[in-house]
Amino acid sequence: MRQIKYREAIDEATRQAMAKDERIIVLGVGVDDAKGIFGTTRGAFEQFGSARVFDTPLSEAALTGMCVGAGLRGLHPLLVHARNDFLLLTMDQIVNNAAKWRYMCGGKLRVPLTIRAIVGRGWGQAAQHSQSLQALFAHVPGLAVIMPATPADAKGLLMTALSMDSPVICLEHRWLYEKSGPVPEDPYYIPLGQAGVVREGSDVTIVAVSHMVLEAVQAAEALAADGIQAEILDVRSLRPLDSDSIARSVAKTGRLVIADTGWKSFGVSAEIAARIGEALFGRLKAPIRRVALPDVPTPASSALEQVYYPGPREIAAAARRCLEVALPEESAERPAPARPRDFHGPF
Amino acid sequence: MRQIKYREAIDEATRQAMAKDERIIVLGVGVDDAKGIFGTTRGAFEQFGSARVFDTPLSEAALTGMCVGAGLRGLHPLLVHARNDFLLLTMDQIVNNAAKWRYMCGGKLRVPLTIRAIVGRGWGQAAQHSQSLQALFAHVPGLAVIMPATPADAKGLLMTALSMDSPVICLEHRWLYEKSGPVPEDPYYIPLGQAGVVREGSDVTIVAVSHMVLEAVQAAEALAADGIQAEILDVRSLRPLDSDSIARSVAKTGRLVIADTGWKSFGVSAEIAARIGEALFGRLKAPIRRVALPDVPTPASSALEQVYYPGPREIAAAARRCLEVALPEESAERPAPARPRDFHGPF
Amino acid sequence: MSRPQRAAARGGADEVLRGLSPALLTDLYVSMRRIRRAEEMIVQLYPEQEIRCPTHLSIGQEAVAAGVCRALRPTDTAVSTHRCHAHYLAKGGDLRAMFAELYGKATGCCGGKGGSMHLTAPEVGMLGASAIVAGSIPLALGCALAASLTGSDEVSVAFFGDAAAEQGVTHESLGVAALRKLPVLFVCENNLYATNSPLKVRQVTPDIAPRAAADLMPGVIVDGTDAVAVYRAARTAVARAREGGGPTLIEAKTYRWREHVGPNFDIDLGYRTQAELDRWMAKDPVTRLARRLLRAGVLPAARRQALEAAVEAEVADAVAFARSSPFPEPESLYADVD
Amino acid sequence: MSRPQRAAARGGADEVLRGLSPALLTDLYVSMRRIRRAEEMIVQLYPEQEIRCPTHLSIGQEAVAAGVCRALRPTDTAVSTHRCHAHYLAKGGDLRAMFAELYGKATGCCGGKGGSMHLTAPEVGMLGASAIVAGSIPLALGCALAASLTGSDEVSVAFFGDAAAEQGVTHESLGVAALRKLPVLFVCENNLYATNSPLKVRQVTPDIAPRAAADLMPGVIVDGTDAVAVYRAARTAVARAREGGGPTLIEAKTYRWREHVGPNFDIDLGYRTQAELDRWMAKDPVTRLARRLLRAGVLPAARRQALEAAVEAEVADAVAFARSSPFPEPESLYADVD
Ligand SMILES: Cc1ncc(C[n+]2csc(CCOP(=O)(O)OP(=O)(O)O)c2C)c(N)n1
Ligand SMILES: Cc1ncc(C[n+]2csc(CCOP(=O)(O)OP(=O)(O)O)c2C)c(N)n1
Ligand SMILES: [Mg+2]
Ligand SMILES: [Mg+2]
Repeated sequence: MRQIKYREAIDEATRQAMAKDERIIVLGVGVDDAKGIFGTTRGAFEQFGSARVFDTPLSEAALTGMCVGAGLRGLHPLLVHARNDFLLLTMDQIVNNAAKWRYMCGGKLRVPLTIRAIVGRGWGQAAQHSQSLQALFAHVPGLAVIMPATPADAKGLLMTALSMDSPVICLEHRWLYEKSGPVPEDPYYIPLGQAGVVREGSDVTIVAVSHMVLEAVQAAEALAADGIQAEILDVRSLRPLDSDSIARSVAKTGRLVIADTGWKSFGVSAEIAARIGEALFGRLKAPIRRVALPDVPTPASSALEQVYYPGPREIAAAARRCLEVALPEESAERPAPARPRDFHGPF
Repeated sequence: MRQIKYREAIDEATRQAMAKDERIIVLGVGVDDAKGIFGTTRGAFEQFGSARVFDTPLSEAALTGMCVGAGLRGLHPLLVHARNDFLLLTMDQIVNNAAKWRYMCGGKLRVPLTIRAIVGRGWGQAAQHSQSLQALFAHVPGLAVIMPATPADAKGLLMTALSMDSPVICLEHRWLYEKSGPVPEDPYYIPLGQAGVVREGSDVTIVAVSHMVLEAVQAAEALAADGIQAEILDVRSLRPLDSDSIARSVAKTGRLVIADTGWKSFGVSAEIAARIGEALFGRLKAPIRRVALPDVPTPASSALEQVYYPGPREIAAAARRCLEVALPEESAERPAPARPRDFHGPF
Repeated sequence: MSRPQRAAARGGADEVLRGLSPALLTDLYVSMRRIRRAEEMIVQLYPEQEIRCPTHLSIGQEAVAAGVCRALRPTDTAVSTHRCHAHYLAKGGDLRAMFAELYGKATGCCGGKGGSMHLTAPEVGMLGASAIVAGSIPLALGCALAASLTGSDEVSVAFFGDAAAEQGVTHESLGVAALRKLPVLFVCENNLYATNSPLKVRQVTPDIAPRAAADLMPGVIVDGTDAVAVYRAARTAVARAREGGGPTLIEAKTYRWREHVGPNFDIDLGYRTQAELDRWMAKDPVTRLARRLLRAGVLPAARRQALEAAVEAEVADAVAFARSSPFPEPESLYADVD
Repeated sequence: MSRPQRAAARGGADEVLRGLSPALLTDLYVSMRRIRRAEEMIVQLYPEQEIRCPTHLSIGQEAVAAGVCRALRPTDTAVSTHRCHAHYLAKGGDLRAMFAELYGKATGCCGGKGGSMHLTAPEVGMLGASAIVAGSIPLALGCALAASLTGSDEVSVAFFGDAAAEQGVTHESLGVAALRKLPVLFVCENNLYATNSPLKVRQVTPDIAPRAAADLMPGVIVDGTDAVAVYRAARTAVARAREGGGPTLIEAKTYRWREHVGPNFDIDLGYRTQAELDRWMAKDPVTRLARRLLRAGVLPAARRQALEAAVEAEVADAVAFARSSPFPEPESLYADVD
């Protein structure tokens, strides 16, 4: 099958959805820019013009509310943010309005609204441009939260979001944008609330979120070299959460590692652990292990970024702990901060 | 010991802290009002005057940022909100600034800041005035989150918050305001991150948050009538979270019920369950059960409010499930919505 | 670049009413009277504690809702605030469904889920309300955006209080609406207080229109106790919006007679004086219009009494309907959210 | 109630410089030159990929930071934005600590934790920066509040870009500052773009001061390529603030020469023209002041060259310092947060 990049898949989903459904409009800071949110919105601008794809003032809260109102009146806005950190400016509109309007009016009105926002990482973007805030949204009834990890899922999930009539937050990890994968050319729809099986295995289940799926694959390869077969599930959608599929996998392997791009405490990994701990009580062979960001803000220095982000090494270590396999001799020293290969500034 | 009400304890803590430390100022919408945030700020206004206690415009975001700046320059603002729902307007200032400024500047500056906000419930306040949003704050490194359940804890924890030099969010359940309890007259300080033992028991541990502590006590009484001894821990501080004390109790009882005032999914109950599930792997006698709000917005109708809020009955049922004790015959019908006794409108 | 202007009321009664049809003027009166009597019924019923939700009454402020909504079509849309009864009714919302909602009943306009602060009647363009101050304002932009993108000439209105001018999102919304020339009316009911805080402790100038409208759009100040003046200002703004002229901000000076929330008077709280209240009550928008229409021969006493009787019957019927309606089924708790 | 006024530059060079001491004028020049050369050094070093953080350069905008900060005392405070190098340096921040921060080193002004967008130097009143547009503005209010409550006459400054005028919190902050007469300067560097979006697609009027300042405070528009004009405007505003006269908004018209973030030129992106850039480069604030001071006999060529040489040495030293400094220890990740 044709291989395209993650960002191309988003662009394609947007354009195909817009071609099918003229209620869809795209707006946000910089969507019509030559760079077009890293290449994901410029195509729609060129194809559909400035009536349906338009740049906005830096008034994120008002724009979010405007999208809610437009949704009430039959449009389906796709609001795009270059960083999910900016969503914090719009929490009142998202949580108090977008998520609740339908409920508050007893179902008389609906809010078709898709919000895309990017999770930043690396190159010293520091504390306010590298958060991964899915836990804040996943907690709120009335919202759906998706985090596609592959180009195919990005297209299929985004198309589904754009076909729904309720609010969906789509968080996209910036490091996925240049990754390629097979993506069908025709429109297709991946239902929300279904985890994807990335790799089958019998010894331990690794449930991963967004970019951690890629790190989990590397971890699984390292584990496989030691004869440990990890099954990897990509949650894809956090709310609704497919705990059934996770439980099925863990029922098989008896062991669970959860790998999340957000902070550990009170993060999405906790909910997954709580659900599986309850569902599979007495059937787990080892404690559930969570691999997530340490509970500190993101540091700028590349030396600290390297310590901050867990990766394949930490995931594999957690899996090995589940299997009570001794860890391979670990060098006490961290490697010196390396220049990132496929991602660096300026951007 | 002298008994005073929860709201009086808050008032007293505020005034005693202000008398000791002139850096403390109190501000927020309506703090100098005759009603003074349900009687918690008017006393300070009368004692310290309008230079240190002042009403503000409805500009919650700017005021939060102003408090951060004032904190950087040596004041310790106490910012008060009549509902924690309004904090959603200030998430950028809380999460991106208050929580991170110290870290971003490498520790050169600190942000002494206490934010009080009330959790509403009942009397048809509906979806935007009855949220219990602790999970959103507990997830954020750089914040502390406390939820005192008793007058004594309200005073002791608030005094500690006001003596700290980092941001603390204090969430107070409105239904606690008129409850009385013993409170020492002199100033005292309860350290953050220590759960309180409300009741000792050997059969099951109930870890409760805020108003759920009171409901847990009622549940424990019902359970005791059936010979089941519940131990109740009041978490008091969600971040830092005293998982050690919880683990110690559960190590003893082997069973855990968590009762939270917020939504269940991705809520604070998940983090507690995840930590204890990991810490006490293989030592639990039953799955951890979570009693929390169903994953829907708050309805207005008293008939629905009654279904919405879990209480002693649900906590006791969860405990009984842990003990695999058959539930007492339950009447299929809910009682008709009763007029709330000690809390009703207008307010 | 137009500066805010006072839409000053002129000369005698005839002058003021000139060009307005008796039907329209009568509508204005009936609309206000319906709001007044519905809310006075709430005052009467509230102590029974069967209306179990916070109620923010608009008694004294009826002219704003009535005047603005009379300038709208049913297809035009409005969003409102915690104080939304008047807007719901003036926009044409069903009275039975309103009382049923206050009573928390399944037949309520929100199925019992919204309560007093979220009254909704999409069938007549009342799209609901946010109880977060200024929270609904940007929604009006979205309605307007949908209208302009779909080529309709619908107009949308955001009703809000004076305190909303202190919220950032209001200023963002004004900027976006002006930039995109959206067909929106920003209607500020300046009743001089937010809860118990007078305007002067919250804002540096007594008028909101000049600051909020700034260079963005016309900012009109109008006597909010005069339904006719409000109607005229709204009509001008609506016409402008429909023709693609963009948004207008209307600041209506008005006054809430009763406490911020609940049915009582609140002079005892000390934040305002009886004398001030008396001054405003002397300008009662409802009786004032009745007198004016009587004097002008537009609405003779007998006809007015008949209309008032109809309103009484309507209100009584709505209360009876609400009382006799069933509560929502428990399972409905889980409906209307995925 | 005062309306925004243009602080128009007058007549010839001598007139403009009148009353300003040679020391002050020289300071202005050196301050700008230091910013310029430090940032040109970043341009030069960036391709080495040892400065591993997003850098938003102020080349072309130096006059604003230099002019405003020269009107401040070290005890006065300032907060800034993603584009904070110039403010940090003009306020007196240490050049070594800045470069070390850009290099992510332990000796950086934020211990390597903040990077380019959060430069902080509390010892000279530079309290840091938020990379969220407008995010730091209300912090200036708090600094001012602390000053007024503790009886000090300190003034605080919020630097921000033109896009900040689109953020609600900016308007809230203006309202609160005016209401409480806080000693704050709101300094808007209107460089006509936010990232690649021109002002006109974001705001309905070309000037920010009239809309933002509205009825709240004086709104002054100043030539942001003229450090002396900026200094004069700031001096007036600072004096007013110190005397309890409350806040002022200064809008400085300026221009960013290079791309929004990063070291390159970006005419190829197509959002602005080479001709526009050329026009602004012809008004280069640094060389312009040098010429003017030369003509006025304030700063002869030899003296200027000596000062410039000192700046070169300072920058070179800072880079060497940064390069040779150690990275933070891994454990420091967990410090500075409870
Ligand atoms: C953002 C926010 N802050 C505080 C409140 C609490 N509150 C509810 S109504 C109100 C007063 C609003 O005043 P105004 O906007 O003038 O409307 P009015 O009640 O006078 O009609 C306040 C402070 C709220 N609902 N939302
Ligand atoms: C709230 C918010 N929205 C979007 C961004 C992304 N962003 C960073 S800088 C910038 C442009 C800001 O323009 P302006 O305020 O004019 O400052 P300038 O960069 O021109 O100095 C944008 C959109 C952000 N940092 N914060
Ligand atoms: Mg008001
Ligand atoms: Mg700019």
